[in-house]
Amino acid sequence: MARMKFLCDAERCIECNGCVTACKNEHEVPWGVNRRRVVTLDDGVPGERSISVACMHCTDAPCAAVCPVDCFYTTDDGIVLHDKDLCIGCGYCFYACPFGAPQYPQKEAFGVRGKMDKCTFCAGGPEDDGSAAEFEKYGRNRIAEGKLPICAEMCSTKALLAGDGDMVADIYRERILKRSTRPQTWGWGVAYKADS
Amino acid sequence: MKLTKKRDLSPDGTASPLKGILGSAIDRRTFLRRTGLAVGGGAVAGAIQPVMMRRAEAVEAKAAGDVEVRKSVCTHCSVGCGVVAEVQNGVWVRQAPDFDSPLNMGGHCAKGASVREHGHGERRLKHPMKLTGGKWKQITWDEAIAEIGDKVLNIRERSGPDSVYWLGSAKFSNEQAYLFRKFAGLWGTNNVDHQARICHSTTVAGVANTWGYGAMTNSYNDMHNSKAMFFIGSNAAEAHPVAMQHILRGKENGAKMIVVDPRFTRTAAHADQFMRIRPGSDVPLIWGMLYHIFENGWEDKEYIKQRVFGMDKIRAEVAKWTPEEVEKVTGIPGSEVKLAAQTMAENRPGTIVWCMGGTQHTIGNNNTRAYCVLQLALGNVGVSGGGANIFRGHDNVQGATDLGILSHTLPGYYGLAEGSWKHFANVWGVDFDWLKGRFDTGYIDTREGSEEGIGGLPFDNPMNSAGIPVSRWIDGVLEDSRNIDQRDNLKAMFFWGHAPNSQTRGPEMKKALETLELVVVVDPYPTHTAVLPDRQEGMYLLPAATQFETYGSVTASNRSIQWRDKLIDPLFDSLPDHTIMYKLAKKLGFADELCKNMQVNNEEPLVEDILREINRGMWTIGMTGQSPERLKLHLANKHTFNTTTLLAEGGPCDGDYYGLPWPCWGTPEMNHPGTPLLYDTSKSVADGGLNFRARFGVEYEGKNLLAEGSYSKGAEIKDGYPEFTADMLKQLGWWKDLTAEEQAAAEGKNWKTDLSGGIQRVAIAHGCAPYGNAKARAIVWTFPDPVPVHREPLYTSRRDLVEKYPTYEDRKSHYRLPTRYKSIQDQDKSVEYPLILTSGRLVEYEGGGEETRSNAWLAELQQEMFAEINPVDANNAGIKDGQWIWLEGAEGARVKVHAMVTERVGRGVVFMPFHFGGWYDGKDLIDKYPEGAAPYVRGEAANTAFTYGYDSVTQMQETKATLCKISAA
Amino acid sequence: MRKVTLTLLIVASMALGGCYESTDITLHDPGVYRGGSDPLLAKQASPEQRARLGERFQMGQTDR
Amino acid sequence: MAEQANTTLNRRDSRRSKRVLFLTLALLLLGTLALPLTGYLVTGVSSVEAAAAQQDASSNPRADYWREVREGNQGVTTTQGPEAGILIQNGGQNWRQIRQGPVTTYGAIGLGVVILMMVIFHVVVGRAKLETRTGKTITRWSMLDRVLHWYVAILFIILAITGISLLFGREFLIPVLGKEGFAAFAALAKPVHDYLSLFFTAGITIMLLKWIGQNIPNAADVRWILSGGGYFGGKHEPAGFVNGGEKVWYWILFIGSTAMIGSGIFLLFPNLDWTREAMQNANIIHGISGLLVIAGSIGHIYLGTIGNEGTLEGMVTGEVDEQWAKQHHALWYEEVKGSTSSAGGAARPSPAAPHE
Repeated sequence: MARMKFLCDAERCIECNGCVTACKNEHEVPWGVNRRRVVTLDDGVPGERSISVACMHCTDAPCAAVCPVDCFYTTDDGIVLHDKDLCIGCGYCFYACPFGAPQYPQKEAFGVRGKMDKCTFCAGGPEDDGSAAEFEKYGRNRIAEGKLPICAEMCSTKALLAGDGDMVADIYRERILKRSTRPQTWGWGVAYKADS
Repeated sequence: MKLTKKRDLSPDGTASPLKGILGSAIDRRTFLRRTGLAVGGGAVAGAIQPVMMRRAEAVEAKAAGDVEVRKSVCTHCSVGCGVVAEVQNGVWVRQAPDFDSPLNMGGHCAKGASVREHGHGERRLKHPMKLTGGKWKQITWDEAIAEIGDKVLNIRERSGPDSVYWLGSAKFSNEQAYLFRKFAGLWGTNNVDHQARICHSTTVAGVANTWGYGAMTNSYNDMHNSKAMFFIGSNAAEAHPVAMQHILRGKENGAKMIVVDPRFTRTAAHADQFMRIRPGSDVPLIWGMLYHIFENGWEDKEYIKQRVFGMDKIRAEVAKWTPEEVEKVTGIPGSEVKLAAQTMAENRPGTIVWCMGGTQHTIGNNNTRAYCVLQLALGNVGVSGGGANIFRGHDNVQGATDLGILSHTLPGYYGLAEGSWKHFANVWGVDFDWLKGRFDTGYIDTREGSEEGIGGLPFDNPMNSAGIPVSRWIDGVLEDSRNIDQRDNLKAMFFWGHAPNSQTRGPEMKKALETLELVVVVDPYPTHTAVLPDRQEGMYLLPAATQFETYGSVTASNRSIQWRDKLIDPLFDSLPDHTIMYKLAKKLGFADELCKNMQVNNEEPLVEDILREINRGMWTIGMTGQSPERLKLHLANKHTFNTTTLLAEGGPCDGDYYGLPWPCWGTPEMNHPGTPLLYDTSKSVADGGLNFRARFGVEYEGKNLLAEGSYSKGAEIKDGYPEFTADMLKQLGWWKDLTAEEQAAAEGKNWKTDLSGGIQRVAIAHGCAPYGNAKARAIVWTFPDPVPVHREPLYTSRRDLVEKYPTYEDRKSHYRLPTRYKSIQDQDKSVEYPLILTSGRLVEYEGGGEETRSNAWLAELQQEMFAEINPVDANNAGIKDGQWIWLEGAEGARVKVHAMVTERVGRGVVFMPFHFGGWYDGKDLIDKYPEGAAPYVRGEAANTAFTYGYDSVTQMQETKATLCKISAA
Repeated sequence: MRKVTLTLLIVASMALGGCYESTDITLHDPGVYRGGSDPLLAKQASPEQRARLGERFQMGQTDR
Repeated sequence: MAEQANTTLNRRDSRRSKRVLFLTLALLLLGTLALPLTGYLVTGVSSVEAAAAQQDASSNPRADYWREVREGNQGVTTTQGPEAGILIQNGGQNWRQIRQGPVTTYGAIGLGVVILMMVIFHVVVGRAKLETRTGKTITRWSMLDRVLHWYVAILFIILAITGISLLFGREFLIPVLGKEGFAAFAALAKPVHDYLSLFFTAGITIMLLKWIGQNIPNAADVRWILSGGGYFGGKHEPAGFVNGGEKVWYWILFIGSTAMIGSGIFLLFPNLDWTREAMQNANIIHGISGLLVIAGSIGHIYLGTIGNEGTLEGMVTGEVDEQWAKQHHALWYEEVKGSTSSAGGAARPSPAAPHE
């Protein structure tokens, strides 16, 4: 069974933020919500590396486990989606998520956060595929159109890979062999350890 | 059983008053809604609330119209990334990755991935505006053109045509760029320029004078083949992110990557070796590397003998740069320099990449020539994987440079001599004497002391004198008119796609903007120009369409020319630049001459016809074979091109190189495939091969300048040869190869002026390059420093080096203006201003940043202007990360910015990004923007604090090495 | 009275205390679906769709 | 005549007290059961299809996989957001394990045990009846005290129900109400919980401060506690205005609600940019303290209603039977009697100095 995965190749990521704005553009994500972000470690010193991170669509998704209203669901190929109609904006998924993926459109007194928003692997939500309602709440459903996540498809250096985990791993393995470096499948251990 | 109330998607909910303003030509509901909603999100940058900017109903109404796919090219840098737009009912609803483009293969950086915002333009300048009593007032196009035209004609009458400055743009398409230069010529002035002056003018001058053409020799894609990559003053990861795709592929193929920069940049993070250089000491580093190369005999002796002139003089200079001296001047340890030299020597072919870190210096031309010499010594030029990969900045700065929006050239780098003007009078179909009469013929430069060198020749007619460059327009306004080589000061400025925050000396610029009689901004955005001066009257803002709202061709940095579709109609009241040019020319009385060879539809000159005229005149750089038809064919068949060689493999473009990179010799019918690598002798000229250009005569000081034993594959002349002329064809016995018509046209002409293209065709048929076959020259005897030498920046903190490496003497006239060097360097500012100030790019913004700072998707990522300060300097100044500081430049101009305390910059160096504007002297000028047109993010313009300093050949401004001090605000 | 209160108490205790939650966290194994209806799920199961996504991956994300 | 009148009064009192007791219990139950149903008012949909939602009861075979997550370093990012610079945070896993594990498990068990204990207690020991009713009453709670108590009590019940719904609702209520139904309730419960917490905080703060003086423990309380309050046979140790058991409850409430309020601030004001770790910890503390106070309140409600005849009427009417006072608060009774014997009639407590 194919399993959708993200992989950010730190040797290629240059923190150009193309993935970030591509996502904003494709899904009309509002100001203040960033489904994807790029983080640079050891900024400005030798060893500096940047990583693009979003929801990793974990196998045993912590967000799904802690959601009080059980609004998450997982597709057959491992994409973790959620139903905004159920979400109450409690913030628990944000507490639980190792990658800081859940985002809230608001952050106000008395716990007002609005409906949680996160990366959908460009697979929309429970509404009809490609419907206005789905776009309004979750953004485009590229997967239903036979396309892969826009962040990876528009990655300036093809650092960010998204797709069938086996194909992603094949490409990455080739690069590792070519570079003769050690693999650093960043985040995979946390997100997909059980099935990788 | 959904809980959230579905939002009413009916169109009736839109604000009706706006409908009338926008007209009903296309359905802009989406824009309207976003425009209205964006008000809340556009508050003060730092305080932008996480307002739910509601999603456009891009997917609404599936039945409303078919989605059309149109293709364009990103407008934000020179890589030339393909943009695929999905357009529905005239609304740009979606952006798709352009997997077919061999340049980006679908990839985009932050800017490219968000260009769809331009199709909505919430913060755009929406209507022509006029400043009345200090307030912006909306006027019609007709009123604007009439008022501006009258004023300009009045100035012409009083002060002559040279008092009106036409500042063009690298954002123009090729056709608009060409038309703009033609426009200025027909108006009668050389006071025309654009961004290339302040980005790569020193490259163009330095490189063209070394081997013929001042352009990137190879391509981004060709870097897959490199074995070594040397970046100096280039931060590709932020300035050319998609280029990194090719660079990192090269690295994965085994190339060694060296980065030289004062900052540890995102590019440096991927390098095998990083050298932190003291700003402004490029020449010593290169000579320091050559020291080891010569010492160890690593140079390519055969190559130098056959193809390089003057290397012996370089050797003499290099010998002075011992490792100790290099370390003393550059701050880089000797072992590091040696390692870099060894890496470059042992890994050939290697390429060199430089950008503004190398060019923006008073000795920028020395730097660029030194880089070339390094590559020549290693035999790296003219081979795949080698070359000088000079990454240009704007999307069409290469094209705009090629098409001559420069005060010292005509299109195609034809100079300002009478012959060049005659050539273009011929191409344009106008009478030369009429053309000459358009200039300020009454003004003759009779003053003594006019100096030689580019831009300083004595002249009889201002037609032949290089105009004031963009870097110096301020002085054109403020300098005593007796010191300027033209009748009067500048009285009117057209900022036609140019933001002034990209130029130095903020306080003087503000004063100049307030002194001018007329300021006209033609731009999709109001820009920093609209808000900087405290004016009451005499200022107009004209909304120009973006390149996504018109069509035409654009030249990428690798000289590939790509065709852009028109994606959507111009938004709001905006018009394409060439339409505005036509309107204005009509008012000024030369529209017929301007568009003599062009069909004009509803005041819009036909873009294809402009390109055909370009094809008819641009023989020098071979921009003659790229007809609109061929470019459109390439656009439709992008996927057939190889992503490393850029060669079409099969399909309708079989055998062509992508975008027909110039020179694409001869007429379109000749079907030349374009030249992917300049000076590559391993291919025949007909297949895109070349040799160095014979541009500087056949001999110098009795020594042969022509190539010796080196020639491109298949050449019938198996040695060097001069450039082709009609006479030369006759001597060679090749005259008969011309057709009768060609003979008639070619008689008395040369390869540059023969409009039939016959001379080029025949030369190439015999395997020869039309421009001759010569050596590259390591020394440029026409420049102030024939051998590139080191000179300390005007404002240097290393006073101990000033005596040994002094700057130039002051010059009385350079590009019509007195230019100071020594008198500035003599003042010691290093005690009061102890820190070195440098500048550069951020990946999210481009240039003056107006359009990118007005793009919410980008603006959100960089909300504050900042200065990078080393922790040591911050601690010494008592500054903490994130706090407000005053940064004061060595001439006293100060900017209020946030401190970013970081190890990126070395000790003693402060860095600022130059994309911000809309603030001055610590104050946000938001109230001075026309309503709804202020960018989301505003900040102090870094260049406000930068100081005087101009390149000795091109007047490039010095923005990479000056002095400053910082204090807590 | 006593019986009534007792019954009420038991009901109340169930209401309040019966909220037992397994510490075995709900699992969302791939392939084990528990959620609302999403039309995408059916689509994703078809081999044509998988092949399409595979092709798309090769086209867009490999170094050509 | 006087005796007859007394008996009538007694009977009427007793009937009234039963009615009060019954109503209170009914209200409580109704609240417990009906509040979650309010979701349907919002959805307006009655189809409960949730019973169909399959339960996946399989256990977590990868319980230890999070342990390998290394500590995330703070990096640099241009994205604005809470802790956007952190790539991987493993605090979330700890939080998840504590919340889903001990807090919910022991919380549920704890609540169950408390209720069970009350039931057993009730069955075994039974209701502490008043031996007789004198018909004479003493004023025990002033109007202010009663208003405070019921204000806090009502809010507490609402907060408790909404709070534990968020903690346990997924397992218990979703199967009953369906996801949509429960989500609708939860979407209401959350803001109700969030906004009412402010009023609750104000009320309980005043109440606790007002009563703190009379809840300082003393030797009599120790004796009272050691004797088991007389519930399990043996002598009923004399107690003052507040007996040892009540003081224990007071201090449970004091500590518990301080913790609840303190941790609640972190959860209630995400706009104050707390760190994620602070919010995680606050959530755990909030849960534990909430459960503790709810458990205590169950005992309190039992003892105050069914457990002890005559107690509830004191908090409802303010008056207690003299017999009740004698039986439960002998010291206080004596004190009141002593100080008001000359005055006669209904005695008044002196809240400022309830006992010497």
